[in-house]
Amino acid sequence: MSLVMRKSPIEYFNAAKWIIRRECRYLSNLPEVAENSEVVEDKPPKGRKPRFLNPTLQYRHVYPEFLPDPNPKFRNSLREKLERADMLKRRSQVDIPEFYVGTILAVTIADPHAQGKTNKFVGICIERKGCGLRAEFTLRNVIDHQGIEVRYELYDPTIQNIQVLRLEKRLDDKLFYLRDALPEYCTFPIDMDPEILPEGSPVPVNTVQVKLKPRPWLERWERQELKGVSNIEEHLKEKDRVRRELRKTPWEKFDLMKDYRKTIPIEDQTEIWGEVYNQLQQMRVSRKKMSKQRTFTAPKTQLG
Amino acid sequence: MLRNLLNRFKSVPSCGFHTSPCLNEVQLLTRLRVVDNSEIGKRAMAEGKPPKIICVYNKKRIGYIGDRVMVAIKGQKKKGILVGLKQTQNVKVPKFDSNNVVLIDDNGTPLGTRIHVPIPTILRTILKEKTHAKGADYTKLLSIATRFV
Amino acid sequence: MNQADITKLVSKLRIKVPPTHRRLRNPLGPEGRLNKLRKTVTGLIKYERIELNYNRADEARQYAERLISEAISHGDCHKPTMEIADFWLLEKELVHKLFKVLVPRFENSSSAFTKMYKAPKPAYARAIEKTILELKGNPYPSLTTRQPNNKLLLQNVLLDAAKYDYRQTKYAEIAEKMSTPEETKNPDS
Amino acid sequence: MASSNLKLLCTLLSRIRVENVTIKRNLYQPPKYRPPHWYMPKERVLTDDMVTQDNRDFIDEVRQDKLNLQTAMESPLSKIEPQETVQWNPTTRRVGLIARKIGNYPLWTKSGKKVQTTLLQVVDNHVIKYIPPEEYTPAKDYKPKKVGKYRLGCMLVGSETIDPTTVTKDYCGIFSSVGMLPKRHLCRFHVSPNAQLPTGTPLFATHFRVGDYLDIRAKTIDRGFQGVMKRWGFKGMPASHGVTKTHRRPGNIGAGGEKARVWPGTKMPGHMGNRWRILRGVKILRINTKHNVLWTLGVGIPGETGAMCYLFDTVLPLKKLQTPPPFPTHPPAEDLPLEYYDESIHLFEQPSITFEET
Repeated sequence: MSLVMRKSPIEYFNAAKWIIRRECRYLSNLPEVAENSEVVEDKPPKGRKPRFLNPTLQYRHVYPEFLPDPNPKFRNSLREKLERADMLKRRSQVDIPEFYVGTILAVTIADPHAQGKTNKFVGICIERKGCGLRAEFTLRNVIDHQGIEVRYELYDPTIQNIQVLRLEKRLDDKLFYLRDALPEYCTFPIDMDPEILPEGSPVPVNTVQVKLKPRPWLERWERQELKGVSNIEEHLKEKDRVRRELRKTPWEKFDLMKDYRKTIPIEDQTEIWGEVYNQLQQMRVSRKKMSKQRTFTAPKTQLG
Repeated sequence: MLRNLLNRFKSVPSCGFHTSPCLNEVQLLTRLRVVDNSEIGKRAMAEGKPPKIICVYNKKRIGYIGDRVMVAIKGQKKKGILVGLKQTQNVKVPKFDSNNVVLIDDNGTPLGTRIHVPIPTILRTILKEKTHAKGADYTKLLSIATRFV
Repeated sequence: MNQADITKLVSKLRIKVPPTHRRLRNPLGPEGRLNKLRKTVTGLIKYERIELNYNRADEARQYAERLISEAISHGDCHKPTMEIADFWLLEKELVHKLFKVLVPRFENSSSAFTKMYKAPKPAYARAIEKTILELKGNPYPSLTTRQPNNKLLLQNVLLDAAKYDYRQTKYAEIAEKMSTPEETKNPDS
Repeated sequence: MASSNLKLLCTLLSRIRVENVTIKRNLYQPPKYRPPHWYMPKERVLTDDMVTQDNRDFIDEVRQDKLNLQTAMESPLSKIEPQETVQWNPTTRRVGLIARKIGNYPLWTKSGKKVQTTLLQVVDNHVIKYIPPEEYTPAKDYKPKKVGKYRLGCMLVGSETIDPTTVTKDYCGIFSSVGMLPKRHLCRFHVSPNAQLPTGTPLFATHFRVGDYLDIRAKTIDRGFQGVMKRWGFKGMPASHGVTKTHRRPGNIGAGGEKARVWPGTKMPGHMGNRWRILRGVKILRINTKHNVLWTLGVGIPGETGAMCYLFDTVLPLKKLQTPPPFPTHPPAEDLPLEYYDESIHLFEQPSITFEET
């Protein structure tokens, strides 16, 4: 499948490399079987109103930056509208693909420090934050045994290309614990090849649990209820466990207004998605067509 | 046991310490990692005695990327250039897991012949700006770099 | 600018929500604040009309609205919603009331589920602002007096006359407009 | 003898007249707030008038009709021949606009640099009245000049039409005397007599051009009563090392000896914000003609999102207008491009930036 994507014949060698690497892959690189846990979540339980089933609401996972900041101090309908229009304009120029925290990406930017050159960085997305044109994401990789993180702005016009190398999710929303994990969990080759998921399949969830290095840590991971860490208890002392118990806030999940102030209500969201849904859908379809064309035309150019 | 401890702690009101993350600033007496293959740097790192900063050559006395520093390494004074920081960086500037330094002499010539970790490309601009016609030429450092990110 | 939380979906409240919560000073901190509000929300669901201080009423009102809207949107077979109801309603028979009585009552309403009135203050006393908080559709008599027949009040009589004049001039203008194009048309034809 | 003397004394005393009585007063008199002479109180206590629903609808209908009339009204500028308008010269001062701050978002320059911008929306601005310099007496002038000495006239501009029933009759009178509906915000701008505009002229964001500089006057965010650390940026005192109960206090506020008092102007705790401040020399980067939105460089414009600000041509000598702007204002036009961009700004619909080798 990846062979079809080739552009130059030299890269046949790379493809062979990829196939070999596939056999002896790192633990973290193993894509898990697509879990159907999401499907269960989406199933409407009894008594749910049909407006919850609005399919456009699912776009909030794919394009979270289209939702504005819920803080009413910063909200203004006209500004949000203009901002969304600008975002769509930028999206029409560069393909910003669907990706999540845990997805492995390759970002190519025009390098202002070396004129006429581009700079490519491959890494796992450990964070997505900000909304509107300020949306940012952070990539992490270990190159030459040196952990490196780079923060990018999603709508920065110097970005030439964003390529998804492996589309998957992880168990947590933020993967900052990879900084304290063993380096093999976030080591990805720079010349990694894209893995293409079959059409229409759900985004797989990588259930790998990383191993942390012994303390000292950068943060108190034990207090954060992380699912993607396996050996956190090994490094804890009795003192830490006690402190963790003390710091727990079990009432917080019942604080209904706290949740409310952090989210955009359904009514507002349907309005927003109704505005951008058609254009986003069109862009998706045209991109798909383009990529299909490329797959057919690319080998011909090689021959000629 | 745990419950006893819990009860004991619960009676004491928690003290309001700040738990904000540290800034990871490079300042006086910060330990650095030498990333070139100079003899002195290799030996210092191998012995587990990484160099300490004894002076940062800028007005703020806090080292930022591309700044010149003086380090104490194996009982000697050497100059170096910061080529990677732990501190939170600007957009598109890489943040490293360690504070990296490349040792140079007074003319800006690196002591080693190879840098074995990636170097941020922003250094190309920063070092060019720092280099003056008659002063030290820091851009020699860029020529021994193996990889830019 | 922070990203909105996308893991949860909530319906919009029909009341005005201030940007930040009130602290409702309590030695136990946020936990104690919620415990305080739990009592008020339970009382509101139980008695359907209560009188209390303004700050606490306004805060409890938001939580009560959210509780009912969660109950309406998820129903009683949704486990997290059930847990939330269990937390907020201290008397467990009220959980049944929430799902069996209040949900059918408010399911098709398009306005807020609660109503808040200013209560009269005692004269010649330094008193905190008191309010009356009630669920809509409660069995008690209404707190506001019904609008009397005020058609014969002076302002209404005058306005009626003005309305008559205004309409007359408007009709006259329209009639004029209707007639003028015909006149202009006739010479053309 | 004694009685006659007494009588004389009485007559003398009765002749004494009291003149030139000087009453001792405090020498310092705080300046009285004198509102401008066109000012009228606006807020009104809203009462339930017990008007029937039928009549309420009637009032709404009349208001709607009036609003429709005003929106349909043609700009008085279109009647004036272009030859009649006076030429602009660098000493003239044009009218300003009332805008609403609607938020911030970044734009990128063509060199790939991110710049933060503030969005200002110009909502429904109309010229209400022009007071020529002969009649205009500014309120704040503590050395009143003779009437007629002023070089600049005063132009009243209003924004955002509101329901006339919600404001006082006096406030409505300012507008109804010139045949307009009342506006939520009313503001005066000093203008040169040749830049005057007829009443009812609508003002748009195209009054300014991209690349020009503005002065923006607005009220800063109201932060309430604040301590010295927040209000004046004092350092406070250490958290530990034996410091007790003085972590955020100002410390010493004066010396002893002859100066044994607190000097006027000492930085102390107090009310912070909610003051009129002018940010000068703000560049316009982008203009949207459909929604009348201006993108201005920087985030330093006073006030929070939704605050009103007054925009006018800058008075900074190096950033003043060099070429003639739309004068006296930009006339309403249909066939304007949707957006104007400054030449340094990268358009989102343009392809990504690449850095060519030089």
